[in-house]
Amino acid sequence: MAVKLGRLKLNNPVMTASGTFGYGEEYAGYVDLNRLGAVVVKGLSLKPRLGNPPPRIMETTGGMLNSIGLQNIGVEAFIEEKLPFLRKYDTAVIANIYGETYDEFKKVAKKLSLAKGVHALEVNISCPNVKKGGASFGTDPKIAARVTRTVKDETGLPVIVKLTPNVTDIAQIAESVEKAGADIISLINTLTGMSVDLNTRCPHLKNITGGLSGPAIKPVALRMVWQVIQRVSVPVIGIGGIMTAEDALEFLVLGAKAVEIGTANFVNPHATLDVIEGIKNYLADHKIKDINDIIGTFRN
Amino acid sequence: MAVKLGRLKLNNPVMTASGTFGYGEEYAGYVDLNRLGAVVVKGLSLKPRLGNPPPRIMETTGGMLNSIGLQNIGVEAFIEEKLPFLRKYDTAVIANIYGETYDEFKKVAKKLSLAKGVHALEVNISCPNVKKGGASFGTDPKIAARVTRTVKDETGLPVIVKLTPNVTDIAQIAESVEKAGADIISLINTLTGMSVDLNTRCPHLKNITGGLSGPAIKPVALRMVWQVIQRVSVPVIGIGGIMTAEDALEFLVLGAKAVEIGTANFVNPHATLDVIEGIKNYLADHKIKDINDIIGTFRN
Amino acid sequence: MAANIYIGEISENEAVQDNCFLMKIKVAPSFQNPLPGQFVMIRIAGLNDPFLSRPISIYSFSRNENYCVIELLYQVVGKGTRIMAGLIEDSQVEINGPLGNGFDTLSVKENIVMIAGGIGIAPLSMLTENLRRTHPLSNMMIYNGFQNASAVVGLDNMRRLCRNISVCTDDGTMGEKGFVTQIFQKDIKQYVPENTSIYACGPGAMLKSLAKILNKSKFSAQVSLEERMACGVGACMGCAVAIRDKDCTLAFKRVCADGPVFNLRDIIWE
Amino acid sequence: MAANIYIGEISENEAVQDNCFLMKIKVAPSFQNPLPGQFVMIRIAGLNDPFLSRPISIYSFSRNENYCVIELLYQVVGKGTRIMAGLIEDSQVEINGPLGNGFDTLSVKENIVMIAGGIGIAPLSMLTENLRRTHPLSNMMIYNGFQNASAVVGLDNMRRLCRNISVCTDDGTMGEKGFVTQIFQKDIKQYVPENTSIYACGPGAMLKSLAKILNKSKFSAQVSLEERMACGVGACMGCAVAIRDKDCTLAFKRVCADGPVFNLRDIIWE
Ligand SMILES: Cc1cc2nc3c(=O)[nH]c(=O)nc-3n(C[C@H](O)[C@H](O)[C@H](O)COP(=O)(O)OP(=O)(O)OC[C@H]3O[C@@H](n4cnc5c(N)ncnc54)[C@H](O)[C@@H]3O)c2cc1C
Ligand SMILES: Cc1cc2nc3c(=O)[nH]c(=O)nc-3n(C[C@H](O)[C@H](O)[C@H](O)COP(=O)(O)OP(=O)(O)OC[C@H]3O[C@@H](n4cnc5c(N)ncnc54)[C@H](O)[C@@H]3O)c2cc1C
Ligand SMILES: Cc1cc2nc3c(=O)[nH]c(=O)nc-3n(C[C@H](O)[C@H](O)[C@H](O)COP(=O)(O)O)c2cc1C
Ligand SMILES: Cc1cc2nc3c(=O)[nH]c(=O)nc-3n(C[C@H](O)[C@H](O)[C@H](O)COP(=O)(O)O)c2cc1C
Ligand code: FES
Ligand code: FES
Repeated sequence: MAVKLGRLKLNNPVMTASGTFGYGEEYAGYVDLNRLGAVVVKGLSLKPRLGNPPPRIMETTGGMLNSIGLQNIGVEAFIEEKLPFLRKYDTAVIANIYGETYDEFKKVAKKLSLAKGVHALEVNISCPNVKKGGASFGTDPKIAARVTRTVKDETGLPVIVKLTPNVTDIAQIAESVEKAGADIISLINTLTGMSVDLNTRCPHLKNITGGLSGPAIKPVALRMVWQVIQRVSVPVIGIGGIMTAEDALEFLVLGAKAVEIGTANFVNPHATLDVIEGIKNYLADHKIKDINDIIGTFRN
Repeated sequence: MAVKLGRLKLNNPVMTASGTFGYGEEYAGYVDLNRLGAVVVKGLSLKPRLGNPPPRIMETTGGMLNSIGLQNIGVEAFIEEKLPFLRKYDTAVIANIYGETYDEFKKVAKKLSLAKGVHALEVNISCPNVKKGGASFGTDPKIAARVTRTVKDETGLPVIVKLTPNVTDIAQIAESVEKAGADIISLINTLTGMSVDLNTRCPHLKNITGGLSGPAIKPVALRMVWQVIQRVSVPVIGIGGIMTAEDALEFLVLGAKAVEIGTANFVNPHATLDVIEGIKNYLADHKIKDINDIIGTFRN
Repeated sequence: MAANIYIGEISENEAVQDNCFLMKIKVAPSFQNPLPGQFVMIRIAGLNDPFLSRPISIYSFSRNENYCVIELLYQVVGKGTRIMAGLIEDSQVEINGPLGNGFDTLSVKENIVMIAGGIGIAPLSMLTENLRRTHPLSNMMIYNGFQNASAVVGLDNMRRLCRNISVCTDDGTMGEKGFVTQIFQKDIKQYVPENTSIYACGPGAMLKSLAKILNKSKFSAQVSLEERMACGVGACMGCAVAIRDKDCTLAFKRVCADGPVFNLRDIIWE
Repeated sequence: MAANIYIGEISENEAVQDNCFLMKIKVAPSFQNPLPGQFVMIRIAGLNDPFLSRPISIYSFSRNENYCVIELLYQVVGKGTRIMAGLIEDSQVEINGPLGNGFDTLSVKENIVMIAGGIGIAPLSMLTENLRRTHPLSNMMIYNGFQNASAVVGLDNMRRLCRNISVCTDDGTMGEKGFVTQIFQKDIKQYVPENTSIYACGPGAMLKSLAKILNKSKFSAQVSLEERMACGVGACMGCAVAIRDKDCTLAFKRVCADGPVFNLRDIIWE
């Protein structure tokens, strides 16, 4: 089940999505992390972040809204307190990084590159929950390219650039970050949404808007992954609404080299393992020996 | 329950969404059309349209994908065969129009303006299902404005411009069509999505991509309606995933003067009436006399 | 249109075979008497998952002064039908119907031929019952094809209705070995186009090969098609099928409102 | 963490009051013994609607060599709990637990005071049972508040466990009239901060007014909070509550993993 995303080698194509699997340890009691393709940790910023005031989440039809506001312990605490635990596993550790300025991205990338046990950086240029910056980085091809270059200049690690779906032309952004040196492109982050509490006539989320995730967004994620794959040559990681092995296989058939599983972990902490098992069974049923023989077999 | 959208007066704020209620007659056996705020008919083009080859629809989590490709009988047949039936009702009839060129928009608008019994035009600059044109009109503020002006120049009827959600900055498009003379703005149309059939490894839709609709997209619709309402002064019609009176009220509380109900009609042909009843009950429970006293009461 | 929405109460939902079930649903007496070939849209859960209603042919229908009973014969092929199979007695379902145009039962010739593939037997079963009553004198021949012996469904009822029955299975585990269209083709010389009415329902592949066989000859046939549906009432244009129009041009007709029964000759196959 | 996912089988799901239910769920013996104040995330449907699991406190727990029985006392307030209430015997649910940190039952003073508002009685009921066993000599006083007489729930069990019980209702239809915090405040002089342990659970408004009362004095209290949850295991940061940190700065703690039990003094109210 091993896959290669350029220099990044994974035991299997099933990764966790940032912000939905904590720092790994939260689910270590449910999932043997050694069985995962990779653990992508919660978005890290230079300094610890408080995050947004509650309420932060709301259920929607087939999904949920979140406005966590990137609460995290900061890159230094991560390296000291969380990384040692993750190092014990024979699974790729991918640090999802976030900044509000180019300089922040630069510093966070540098610190993580010096730390032992980080296998790649995933650059979140798309978090739609933080009022300042966030989305803006990922919605302009030039700015997205500049963030990519900034991070690339600081690290020798493979750089995954994670795109926001809240754009008119996702393929244009993808091409632009590819040109800027992105080694891998992952998508999608959450769609910006909101909901209204009719008892109070206030938003359900204190932050008013939040990021929509879960199976509700899968069709949009598949469409964007397909659009991007047709236009870039770097490996693509598919993200968005994956609950089952069939969902994951849809992305792989389109040509994604790997997938990230997010919200599904919340409703089924075994989701990642169930998806891995399910893919194995599908390959067996269809007498396909190598996972790579299914990737990109989409016909139209 | 009457509401005023500029010159357009409706008996109540509950309309049908184009393409989900046929030409009215398909549901006349289920719903007394006199009880609706307005009937918005299937998108009309200058000449009859064959539409896309099947399969055209696919179920998704909390919604569906469609790639009808605007199959319709054409504006002339509509006026001769369908309009007379709709004229019998004391309900606003709104013609949703579609063109692949400015000239087509122009001609369709003109024909409908001369016909008796059309109360407003809804300009679909957003249909994401047709390969040629379609989406492109609605994703560029200048082009969207030009379509708006083209239609305005041909008609004395109130012009509703219907926006596509597949854009980076919906408020910018809204402002642009408002400046161009749009009397009313309605949103959202469908989000572009796709899905893959793992038995054949082909897309479920022959057209590959289709429009995502249903409750799955409601949070995105609410967010965009809210963004637009803050930036324009013309009345706004909320569309997207409305299944219940509570859903409709979320849009009204945000400031939408009316709502359109689409996909819900498919799973519950009485959806429009259920929503109207539900809104009445909500107003009664909250001792609100006038529907207009709830519109725009959002607090944040 | 006299179709409408009804809250149905399940009075029975039994497995009649490995993965085929017979569901009996009680609805109000106002439910219009359906024609053979008509169907209902059934909403399985009040919830949004699965989201769309499912179209199922009416297998049998009866009424007394207090209520009507709709019988559905269905095969579990996916999420929706799996949930249907799990519904227990007294659970409620939303029923929209009767929908679509049934088979033409007026201009019936003296020889009636039915060709059913798998679960396609469902609408033809009701048609048979109906024609037995309305055309007792015409002689009827029914060809039933199934994948294998354990996939056989609805046959007892057909046997009750008609003596002349041919059964075949793809693997020969019951009746003749072969596809039902091949078995019919062997007998085709027995029939004369002018005085034979042919009705068929089954998988697309079966109807396509039937078209190949008949279009060589003068025979015409009424066939019931299946497509994914959203509204079921002709409003969404989602259930399109390519049809040869009067003027012989291609048109996309709605299986739900223009069909589900079409003239086999008019269907344009990929 | 010893919490895990279990397929639970509902052995009982009875209405104990207009809109409160008691659900008994059988799970495998490997389910870890829960502490009072811990909760489970319960997945109601295998389907995606409703999408998220729901957090419910463990009301009571027992085991034999073959299985464990988890009891949940819950109130129907919306979609998810309504569906829970509709589940029949033998239906299956997914259970994730036991989750969160329970009440501190080690450093218990000789006077124990419980303050329960409405369904907040659920976790305190298990705590009472537990403390009765572990601290038979400390004297316990339980204040129960409900909206009205018909909203009373879980009281019989409390009475079984403790003699000193005060009951009040907002409208006086049962017991004293007034909010449970007011009733407690009347008695507060009877208690000495140094030798009194206070435990509370109930609506936010109740806990907030309790904070007003206690923060004037030296009393501290352990309270169980509620927030919407997605993961329940500390991974999503969705269930944040504003807490005064060691260094007295504001921090957002996770109700699921850092709580649900917090020191009332540390909570920063809006
Ligand atoms: C007019 C009409 C009458 C029908 N009558 C019957 C009947 O009497 N008995 C019966 O068992 N089935 C009948 N069907 C087919 C039935 O509607 C589908 O099997 C059902 O909708 C599948 O739903 P699902 O969620 O279980 O499958 P899904 O999970 O939606 O799909 C599983 C498989 O079923 C196929 N499928 C899905 N929808 C349809 C559809 N509308 N038509 C055909 N194949 C489909 C898919 O391509 C897929 O391969 C009829 C269909 C139509 C259009
Ligand atoms: C740690 C913990 C323990 C709990 N223990 C119990 C218990 O023992 N018995 C019990 O009846 N309830 C308990 N709750 C509350 C319970 O989780 C909610 O009532 C339930 O999730 C509502 O789901 P719903 O779909 O029915 O309501 P929804 O339709 O989701 O919402 C309906 C109403 O309930 C409120 N609500 C929704 N979720 C929560 C939540 N997580 N906490 C509080 N209010 C909420 C909403 O604000 C809304 O007003 C507990 C909550 C937590 C966090
Ligand atoms: C609670 C929550 C927190 C998230 N935090 C982050 C984050 O810190 N960085 C990031 O790049 N994406 C974050 N995401 C986005 C997910 O990684 C993922 O891209 C998105 O949820 C879509 O996938 P899903 O539908 O499988 O959840 C978060 C999502 C959720 C639901
Ligand atoms: C089958 C189908 C056909 C549609 N056809 C049109 C159309 O012709 N013109 C148009 O402007 N919108 C069309 N729409 C979009 C709807 O009017 C509506 O904007 C969208 O479905 C979101 O609302 P909903 O979630 O309530 O369905 C169509 C939607 C569906 C599902
Ligand atoms: S299913 Fe909507 S037109 Fe046939
Ligand atoms: S619910 Fe996810 S952190 Fe508490």
